[in-house]
Amino acid sequence: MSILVNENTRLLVQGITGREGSFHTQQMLEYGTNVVAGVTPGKAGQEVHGVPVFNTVQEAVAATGANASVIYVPAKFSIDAIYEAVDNGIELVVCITEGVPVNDMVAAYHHVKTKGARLIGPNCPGVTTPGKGKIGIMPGFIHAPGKVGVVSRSGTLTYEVVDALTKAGLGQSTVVGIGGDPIIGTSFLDVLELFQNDPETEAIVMIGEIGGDDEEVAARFIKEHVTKPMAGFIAGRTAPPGKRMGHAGAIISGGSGTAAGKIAALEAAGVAVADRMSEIPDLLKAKFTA
Amino acid sequence: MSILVNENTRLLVQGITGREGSFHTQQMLEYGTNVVAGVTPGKAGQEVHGVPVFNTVQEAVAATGANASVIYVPAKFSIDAIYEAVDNGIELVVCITEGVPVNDMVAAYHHVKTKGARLIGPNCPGVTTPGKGKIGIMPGFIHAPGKVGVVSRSGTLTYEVVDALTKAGLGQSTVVGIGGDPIIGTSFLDVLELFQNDPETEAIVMIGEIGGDDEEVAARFIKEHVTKPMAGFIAGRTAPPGKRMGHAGAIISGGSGTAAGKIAALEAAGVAVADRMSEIPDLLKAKFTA
Amino acid sequence: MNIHEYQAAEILAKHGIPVNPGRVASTPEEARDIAAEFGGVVVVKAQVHTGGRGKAGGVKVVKNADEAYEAASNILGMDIKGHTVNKVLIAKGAEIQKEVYVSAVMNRPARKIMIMASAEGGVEIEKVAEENPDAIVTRDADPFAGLHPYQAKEVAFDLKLEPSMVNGFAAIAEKLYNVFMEEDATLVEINPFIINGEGTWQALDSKMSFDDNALYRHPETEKLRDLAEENETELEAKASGISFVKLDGTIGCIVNGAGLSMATLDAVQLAGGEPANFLDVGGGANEEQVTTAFNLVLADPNVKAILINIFGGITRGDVVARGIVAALNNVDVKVPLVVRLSGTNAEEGKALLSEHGITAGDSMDEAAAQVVAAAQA
Amino acid sequence: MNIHEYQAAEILAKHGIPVNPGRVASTPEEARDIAAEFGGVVVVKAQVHTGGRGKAGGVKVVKNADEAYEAASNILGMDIKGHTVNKVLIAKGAEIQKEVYVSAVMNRPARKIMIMASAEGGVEIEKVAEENPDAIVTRDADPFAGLHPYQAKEVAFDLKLEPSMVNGFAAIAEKLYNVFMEEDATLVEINPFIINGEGTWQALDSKMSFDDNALYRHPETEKLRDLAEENETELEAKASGISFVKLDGTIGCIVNGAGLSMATLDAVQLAGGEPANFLDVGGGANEEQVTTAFNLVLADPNVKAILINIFGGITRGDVVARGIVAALNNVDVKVPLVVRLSGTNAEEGKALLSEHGITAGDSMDEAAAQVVAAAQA
Repeated sequence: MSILVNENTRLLVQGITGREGSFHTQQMLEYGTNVVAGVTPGKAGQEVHGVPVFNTVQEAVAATGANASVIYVPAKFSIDAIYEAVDNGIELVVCITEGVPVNDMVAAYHHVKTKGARLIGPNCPGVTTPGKGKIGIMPGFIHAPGKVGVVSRSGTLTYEVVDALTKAGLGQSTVVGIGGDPIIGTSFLDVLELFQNDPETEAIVMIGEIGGDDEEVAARFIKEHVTKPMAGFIAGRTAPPGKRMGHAGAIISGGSGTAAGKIAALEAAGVAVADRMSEIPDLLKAKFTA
Repeated sequence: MSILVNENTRLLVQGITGREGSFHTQQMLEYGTNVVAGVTPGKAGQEVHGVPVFNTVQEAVAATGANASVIYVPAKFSIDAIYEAVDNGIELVVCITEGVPVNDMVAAYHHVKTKGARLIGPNCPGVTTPGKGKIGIMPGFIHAPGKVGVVSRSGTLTYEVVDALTKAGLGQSTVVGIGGDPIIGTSFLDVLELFQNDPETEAIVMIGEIGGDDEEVAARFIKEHVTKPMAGFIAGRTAPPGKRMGHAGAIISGGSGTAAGKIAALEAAGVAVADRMSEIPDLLKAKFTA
Repeated sequence: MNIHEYQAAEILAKHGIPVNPGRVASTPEEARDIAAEFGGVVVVKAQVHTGGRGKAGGVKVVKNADEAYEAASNILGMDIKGHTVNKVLIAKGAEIQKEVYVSAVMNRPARKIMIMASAEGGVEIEKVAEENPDAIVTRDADPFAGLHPYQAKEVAFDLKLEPSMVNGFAAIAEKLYNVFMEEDATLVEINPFIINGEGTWQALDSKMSFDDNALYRHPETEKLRDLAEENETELEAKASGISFVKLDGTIGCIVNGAGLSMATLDAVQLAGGEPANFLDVGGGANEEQVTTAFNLVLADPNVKAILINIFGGITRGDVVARGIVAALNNVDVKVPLVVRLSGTNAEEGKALLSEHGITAGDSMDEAAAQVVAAAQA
Repeated sequence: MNIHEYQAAEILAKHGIPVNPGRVASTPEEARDIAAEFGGVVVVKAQVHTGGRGKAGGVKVVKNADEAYEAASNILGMDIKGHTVNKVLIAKGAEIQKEVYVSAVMNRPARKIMIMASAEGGVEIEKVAEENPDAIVTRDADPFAGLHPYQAKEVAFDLKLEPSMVNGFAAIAEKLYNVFMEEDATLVEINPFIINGEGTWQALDSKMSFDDNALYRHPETEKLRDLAEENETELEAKASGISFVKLDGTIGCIVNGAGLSMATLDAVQLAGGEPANFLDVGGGANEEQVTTAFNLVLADPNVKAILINIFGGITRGDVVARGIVAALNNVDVKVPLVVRLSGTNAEEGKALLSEHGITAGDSMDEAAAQVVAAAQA
């Protein structure tokens, strides 16, 4: 097993003929991902790195049986791409795009839930199951197969921790970048639940940051339901209130969403929270043997 | 048993201080219905025929445990009343009001389904379970307890057939007026399913009319799933195409929704369709003994 | 409520849907002037609330202003399926590179609004549905989020439009849905929807109907009502809260309830007669309502007899009987009258009527037979 | 993006929310003229993108035009929390019969937009949340259907408003939600929202913020941006696709990725230093981006040393190193520079940097310690 990406993943790339879509399709193929189709309206019949292109998700799904999709379309078309994917039965939708208007995400978030589908992102690096496949834009080669599940709100911090884990001999079961926007399809809690139930995951690393209360909600869940050893990190201790730190969701407002609050909540739930990213492999090794 | 209305019904009247709401609250109480609360914004603290009035459904439900509601508010406020009821956990909502804009009903219909609640109407006479209670505006005394389930799109035709059944010695398990609008919360099919599964219902009378295809859809369901004897009637054989016959939903358009088509579908499903309303009791008696 | 083609075009244009330029004329002179102003080929089109104008000769393509005058002279005053032509639309001639059908309409079985389209533009959709149903493409709008751009594109691709035409079509299909919802329409139809000589999409002929129940929030739509196109008696009935539909027979009907009224019409026909009208007098049939009902029914010179069919429910039979008696004091009913009174306090009601010389029965079927016999006597 | 109170009031008024009449002035003379025109009591209010104007003396109630002149003279040019007052709003004095707080804002945990209200009008909501949280009433709008009228009424009843005030409040709360959605706001706040001398609801002070990601569809909102209120460096960064936030320390930071940038700032602080800025150079750190980044960082005279922290992912470390080297040819960096380069092709990158006399390390913690030491040297 592993979570989200596995041998049964049949990936569709929405926006495959664009610069990003085309480049990362190649990267994903090289990593061994089963990319079965691409969609760009009006480009049906073309191929991108050998992947057939369709006009609509409907046609792509009918022709290829795609069950997952990754979205590289510009921000103003991303909401429509999410609806198109889930309305056509795609079970896992990974939206890489940054800059999606947040109020548009409100209805889209609840629509995806109603459909019983899973959305990762937007504004996320995607999902990688080392050795099996990757969906998104993560650099594949930093990963190593193993037993540590990684979940993170940040792209580069994900790479940073995965690289450190790999170098410390701690391979990963699956790595999930959930995204830095205020409203994202899949929260820490959702991924932690998947990891807790995944027999191939034996320990979990969680990288949070300031803003919102998803880490606090996750901490409550961890306390009650997560039995696997966990280490974590919260970025943004030095961030001033009221300022967005790059990510649309990374903002302390009205005194809530501080790093201190999140760290305290996670520590109270038994998570070993690192002061420095680099300490994570050792904190984890102290709790479990890979 | 019986369907929809029974001993556990705790009824809330939305728009209880209005002329219709107040009058029918009295009628329902006299028939023995368990009316526990009424709602009219700004009128909290008043009583109508001994029933306490609240400002909101939320307050009414909290105070009285109401689980069903009936709506007598004017058409322009009915959609809001439906949302207010189902959003506050009301399981059965009966909307009597006529004249609700049909496009507004599209979202409301699907919202009610999503919530797992049941809406009867709008533009309907309501539901009566003889001897147990009535919700709506049906004249209670024409009913008699018994084993015939009645479902109808029309108000007066419901009374007509119930009166005929009672006079012929055929009491009713429950009588449901589903309403004459193009989009109604509960269709023939839904009610037939309830009757089929209700041990107290042994035969069914269905009164349809021109417009839409709910009777045809019901006929397909009857053929496959309804084992109880059925008689029926379709009003509007003489209706010209393209003209609304009183009910907003009673219109033959583009050649579909004709009485002939509905009669043929029901007959093919084994329903004894009467030419004259008055024949229904005898048609039913030929098929079952009360 | 229906409106004219030229009015529908104005509404579409207001919502950003490109329409073929046109202006309405009530006289041949006006038609000539408009045609002269446009220059070149124009189409003169009868403005009536009915289909089949083309077959009836109500649409003429003409080459110049003089021909427009002549065409308008012929079309104005023409009778098309019972509708008198009082106005013609003078529309610029358009070069048609491609034509399709597109509409927004209720998908009643699905309880959703749908976009319906067909590659066979300019043909009635009912005809396509019958002869070539596979040519019809539909998509149901999301009941909450509306029509998604991807759905509008799916329709375009299913119509096998060239890629260069897809975005233009989709953008207008989205607007069509928005017009439908914002204007509380029950139908918005563009047929044909064309690609013109400039290579852009344009509505060449359009049609709109509205939900009467939502007109209260669209006073500007209510103003578009063409009284000349509506049955006077039906409008009068509506103003009194009575549902009335004019039919072609001789038996006037006054009934409480829409379903019972339909059933009464059916009973009359089964008894060998033909109903003159559908009339639902509403819940409480009091003196005023019954008086109005008598007047509505008697406005039709074909009426040979009247059937009153009342089922007393919450409103008691004796109260209704009193209303009938009082109404008969206000209206001089010269044709035979048959009353059927059943339900609550029917006996008291019948007794009351009998005091005033009116025999009321209990059976709808018998009453129908009696009224048919009376009309034929 | 934030706008001024007077701009927010104009937007609310456009959406049919009654606001207290007011006009903006840039000089005491203008203030006097406006006050004279209004007559009677007026309020002179500093227009700055920050709260706490009252405490800072930026809001004055005055009795006549001369007093308005004097108040405006005092307030214009005033510094409020680092914001210079360039404009004052002259608003008519209002009689307050009742005051509440109401806003539309994202309920992030619920992933819904909510209406938030409090019976304590005129008080900062954060203060109410702390001292009297039970006074705050919220309702989440339906994510699909929006805020229902019944919800707006629930809020009114929960605020214990008198029945006669409920419908007025609810109608405006519904509009507030609509403003929020239609304008792509992240906050629409009315505080206080009052019942005035005439007994009607009126927004006395209002505040709006907008989603930067949605500004592309609101060019009219973009025009309301007050450049004087924004940090010049942050705007310049934004134009180059760089996220930049000015901080108060001495260590300039150039990082790829928002999360890594935050973590870098934290590492600097743990090493005993204080970061001068947050800077996410974006995905591909090329010559142009790095040059801009250097310029942004060096614009701050407090910067004593610079830390470049790059994790090579899809963009390779050697490519980034080449960008750094090239950028250093464009910019004269006089402060010490510490580079940390890790990830893809980090070794190649470090070799390349070393050729140009720059030592790059592998560890973020060590780099942080080095840069702090360098700044203190």
